[in-house]
Amino acid sequence: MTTEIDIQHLGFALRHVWLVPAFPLVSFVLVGLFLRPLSQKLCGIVATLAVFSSWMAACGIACEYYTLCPPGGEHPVLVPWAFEWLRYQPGMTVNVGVIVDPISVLLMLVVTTVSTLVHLYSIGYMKGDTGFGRFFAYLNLFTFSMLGLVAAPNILQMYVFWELVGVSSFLLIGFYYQKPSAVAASKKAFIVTRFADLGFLVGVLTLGYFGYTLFGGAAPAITARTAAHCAMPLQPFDFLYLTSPEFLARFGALAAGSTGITLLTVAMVLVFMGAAGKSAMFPLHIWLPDAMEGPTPVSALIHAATMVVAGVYLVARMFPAFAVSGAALLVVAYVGAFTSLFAAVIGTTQDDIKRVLAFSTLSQLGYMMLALGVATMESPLGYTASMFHLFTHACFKALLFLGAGAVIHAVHSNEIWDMGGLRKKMPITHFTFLIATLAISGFWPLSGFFSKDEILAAALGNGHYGIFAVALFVAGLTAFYMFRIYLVTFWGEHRTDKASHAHEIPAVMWIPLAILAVLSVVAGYVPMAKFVSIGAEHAEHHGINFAIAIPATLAALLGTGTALLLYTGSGSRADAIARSLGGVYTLVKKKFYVDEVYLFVTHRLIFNLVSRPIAWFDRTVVDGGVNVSGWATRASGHLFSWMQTGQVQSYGSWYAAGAMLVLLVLWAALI
Amino acid sequence: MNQLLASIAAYAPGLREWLLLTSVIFSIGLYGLLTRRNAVGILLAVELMLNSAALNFVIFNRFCMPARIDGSVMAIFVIAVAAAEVVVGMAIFVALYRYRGTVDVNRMDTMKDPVTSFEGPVAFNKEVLDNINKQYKSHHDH
Amino acid sequence: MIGPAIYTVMFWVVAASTVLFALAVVNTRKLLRAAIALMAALSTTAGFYVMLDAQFLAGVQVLVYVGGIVVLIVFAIMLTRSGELLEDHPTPERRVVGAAISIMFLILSAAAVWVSPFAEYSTGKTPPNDALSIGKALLDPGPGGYVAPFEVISLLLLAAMIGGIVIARKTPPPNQPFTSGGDLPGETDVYTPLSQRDPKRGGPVS
Amino acid sequence: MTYLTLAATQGAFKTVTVSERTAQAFADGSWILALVYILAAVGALGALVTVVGLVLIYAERKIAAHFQCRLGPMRVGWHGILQTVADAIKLLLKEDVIPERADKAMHLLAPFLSMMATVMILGVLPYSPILQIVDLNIGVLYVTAISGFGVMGILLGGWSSNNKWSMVGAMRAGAQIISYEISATLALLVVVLFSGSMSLAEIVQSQDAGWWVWRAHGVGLVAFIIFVIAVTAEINRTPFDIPEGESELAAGFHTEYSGLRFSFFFLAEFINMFVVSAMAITLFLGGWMPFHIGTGGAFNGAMDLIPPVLWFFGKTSAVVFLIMWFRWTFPRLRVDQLMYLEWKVLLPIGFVNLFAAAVVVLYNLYPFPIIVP
Repeated sequence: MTTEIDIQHLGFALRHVWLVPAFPLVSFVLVGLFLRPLSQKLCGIVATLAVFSSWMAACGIACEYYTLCPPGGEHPVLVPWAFEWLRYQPGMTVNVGVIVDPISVLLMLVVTTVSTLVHLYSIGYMKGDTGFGRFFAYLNLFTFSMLGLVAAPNILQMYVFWELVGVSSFLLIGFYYQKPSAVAASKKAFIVTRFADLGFLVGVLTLGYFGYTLFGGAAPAITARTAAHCAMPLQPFDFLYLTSPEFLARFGALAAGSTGITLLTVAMVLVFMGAAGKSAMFPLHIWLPDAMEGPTPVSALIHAATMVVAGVYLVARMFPAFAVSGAALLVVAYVGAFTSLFAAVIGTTQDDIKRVLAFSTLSQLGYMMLALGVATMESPLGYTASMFHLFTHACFKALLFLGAGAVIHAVHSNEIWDMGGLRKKMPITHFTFLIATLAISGFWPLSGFFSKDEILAAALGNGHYGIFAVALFVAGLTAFYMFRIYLVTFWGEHRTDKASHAHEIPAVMWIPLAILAVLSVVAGYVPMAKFVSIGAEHAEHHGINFAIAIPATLAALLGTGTALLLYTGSGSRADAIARSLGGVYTLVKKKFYVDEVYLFVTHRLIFNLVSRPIAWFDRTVVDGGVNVSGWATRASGHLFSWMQTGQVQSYGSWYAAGAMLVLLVLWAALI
Repeated sequence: MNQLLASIAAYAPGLREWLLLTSVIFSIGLYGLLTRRNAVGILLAVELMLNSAALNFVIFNRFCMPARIDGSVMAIFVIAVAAAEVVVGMAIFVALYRYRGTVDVNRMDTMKDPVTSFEGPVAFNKEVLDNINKQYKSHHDH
Repeated sequence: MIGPAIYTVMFWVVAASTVLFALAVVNTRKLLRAAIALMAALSTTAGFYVMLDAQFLAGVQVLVYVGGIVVLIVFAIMLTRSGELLEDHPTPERRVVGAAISIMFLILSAAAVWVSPFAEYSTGKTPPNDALSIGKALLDPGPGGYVAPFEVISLLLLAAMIGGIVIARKTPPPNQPFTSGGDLPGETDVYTPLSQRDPKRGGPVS
Repeated sequence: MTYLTLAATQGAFKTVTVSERTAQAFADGSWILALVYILAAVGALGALVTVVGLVLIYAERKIAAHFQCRLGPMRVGWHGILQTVADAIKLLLKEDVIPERADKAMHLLAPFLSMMATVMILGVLPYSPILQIVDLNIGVLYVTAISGFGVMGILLGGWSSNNKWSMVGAMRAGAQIISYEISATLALLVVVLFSGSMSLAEIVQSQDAGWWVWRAHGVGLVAFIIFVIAVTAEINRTPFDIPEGESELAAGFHTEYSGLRFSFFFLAEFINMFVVSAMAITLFLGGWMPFHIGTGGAFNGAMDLIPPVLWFFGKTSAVVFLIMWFRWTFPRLRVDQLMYLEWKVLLPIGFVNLFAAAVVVLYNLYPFPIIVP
């Protein structure tokens, strides 16, 4: 059934959707320019209140949207507010606006929720830091950019906010800019994501170019269908147009040269390159573990819950195009599956608590990608599952990071071997961390169980047995490495003085933990399939499918058991296994030497073979040319310097003579 | 008698004679502008030129559009501009004299080479004052 | 018949004297004599204005030039001691160049005047060229009026006055050879003779 | 019935200047008559200069003496009445000394410039309706402009003497004259505003209904006072005689002059006093107009019987006496006080007064009609 929607008559929240990104923007300007020198407390409160206001606005939007289009029905795309931003020519305009559809509503909720809690937490975590105001200004900038990205109704706006998000991530990773490692990490993140965004940009331009040329044929039908939902007329860059069957049918028919690959696939793979950069898919994952140099709340907000899922969101947003391409979707699935396995394996050997969590994030992002990759328009369960996992993962991963932050705050170290026995010192942190660990490991009845379950079901249901096997194995690995850090951190003896003098965190920090813990428990009971869906068919919410739940739970139990076996009591058993594995262990511990490979390629190959010749060319040929022109100018100046006596009257003589000459010439020309 | 008067009146100036006159005055001013060594002298020459230009306005007004008075208005503007120019020019010369001890434009060549031609007021002024005294003496001796 | 004859004689006599005065302006070695010659040349120009039926303009010319500008120039000559010494003769090259250029200009403009076909009108009756009509033209905001240039000229005169005062102030403050000398807080108000100035900074020796 | 209307009804009154008569004569072709007119005008001017000079110098000495309870010159002629003539003869017979290092040409030119400026102004003054040499339609402007030559004469005289006192005196005089000229001009402009004309004859006629000094509702009076102060300074009379302050500068710009040339400067000063007084009465006190009270009546009729020329010279003498009176009433100002008085007192008052006058004229705030030619 089709819901009749008139864009002119919407509720307050939908009419003022721009409020969601506007609050953090205003707060960013306020805090960054005016409040920062005044008072730390004021900065924190204003910034947090602004994001909280955004959260309320997002809640309002969600309520109104699902009142308008009840769960279980069809969920049309609305663009209730937009304005013209760039006008290249008639029929080629780029608007800035806010899109409202299930996934953007979901993302808005996730972003504002996690952001609010992280802001609150940061008031405690960053207390006394000299860069307090700057930190909150950056956080607000990030929140604004992320919401702008989520709300983008066209791919160009998304690209702009995509880059803004990258900038704020860069700023926040390099927040402790006195530390060389933080500077290096921020540069690394920036350069890697920029490299990926190059692909994205080419993809955007490809889409835009063909979108524009095919606009006349495809647009009228789409416009007729969606005019009532949009505040501004349809434009070539709009997602509504780019993901419409009319456009995709035409675009999918174009082949890229004689390669046998369609242009659509090329464009989608390029777009996916951007998504992979932002979501840190292999081989562009190398920036994310280093990004943990930023303050821990930043890791929780940006590098676990929100920004890194932007890639997943982009793929979901463009999903119909990927689905039509097919090959591109396979790329997504295999890259996701591989990253998931790869990161999980590395995660089992790392000692830095935040790094383990970072690799866990990589792994889970791979999960979401593979879920998208296995979905099709006909059986879109993976799509829903991916969004579902995105949602639950945001809750428990933010919780994990904030808990890790609390521990780091108490122990002043990132190494898990510096901790130990913290469960008595920090009971709340311990309890919430345990909940999150259980949730990510996929134990019933916590949220991770349900979302993972759906992903596995989707993989199995669409016949991707290999991927299903990988996912199942990764589930076991996840349980193993999560319990590993949990046990080492909270159980056993105090290994250092710091750990023995640790204290429970203040209320302003544990309240967000508690809220997130509650969310991690209950998030799984949201009937996501009713809310988020794609295509005509609604994914069936199948309840607990024991054919999948039992192996998944078994895998989790196996991982947990192994961890318990190895990391309770003395650590000798773990060491023994590590020794017995030998080179393999070192390989994994060194993260498969990916960074080193990158360094080799960039420093040795590219530097010697490309950069040096170019530099030589620049210094001798280009600079030489410039120098020659400079020399020529000077020489000619020298030639005529006798005319420059420095005396007004000689200048006057030249002027008068020249003027008369000109007069004569003009006169001659006139006669 | 009337015959004589008539023959004299035959040489009554027309537009071309008037314009020729102003051209001559302007050329003389131009000559002064290019040859005078004293800055005040240059300003005098400029006044001559401005004056002939103002006169041209009135001449054209009188001969080419006698029904209007725009030429007179423009001449008044020229006079006002000349006044402003003299005020600023004279102020500059007085300040310059106080600072450098001379208004000889041949010495105003710091634009050419600041290192060799300008060493600062004291050294410069001694030289210039000596020069002035010498000239003053020679002028009154002969 | 007597009127035109007198007019003609007057024109040629006054024109000749004007040219003579102008030559004196550019050739006299004594600058003050040049200024007096300029005064004479400007006064005869006032006579030209009378001949051209612009009596008001003649009055303004004498008032502003003789009563103001020439007096100012004479003051400047006295203050810069330019009147006390004979100005050096210009170098022969400069004379030649100046003469060549000015004669070239004269030939050029005379030729232009001679060959140009001017549209001369003699309506026989000229409108009153007096203070009233000039004032009306100056303050007329409509098309053909001059109120905007008039205001701009007023501003120019004001700016010139202020600029002249600022530039010609007596004592240059330390480090600033030419600026507002003296009246600003922190600046010395004592005139420092040239011989006691710091050669590097222009201000008094500290 | 006012003088003008009376004269007009009787057909006896018609403003005719000498220049108009000369032009008429030329037009009629009567050469001789024209020549006679020209010569008469020149002769009259020369006689006027001589007589006024002699009378004023004598008056100055006598008035000064009587202010100081002295008798003054008593020997030559009755009550010393020929004393000035004797002095003049002495001056003419004296050796004309020119300093050796003076700029001779300029030294000779300076007194003539001063004299010329004065005499050229005498030519446009309306002594009576039928006694005026030229009536310029820019008369006021002309008078202001020509006085600039006087400044040039003084500056030249001071500079060419090659004497530091002369030079300082000349520069002081120059600065003083061009400063006070501004105030004097502002005061003149008030009358120009009221009468709507710059022709001196027309300005006099515009006062038919009342002299501007009181008819203009206060602004005229303020303008008159400013004018008298300013012109007193312009002619270097005490208390503004700083340019020639004997105690500081010997005799100021004419220290180095002697004989005939000195007498030119000297004479020019006195004639200047006469000229500025004449200007003051022409502009503010009705010129040759008789003194009337109300309209008609026997008093006015009796006043009308006195010839305009007598009115003119009588009023002028009164103002001259006023200026001479100043000399023995006020002490000499210092240079800074002089400049203070002009730039910070008279000039602002003059501007405000001019503005007020403009408002009065623009809104017709005075009950008498203006004569607009």
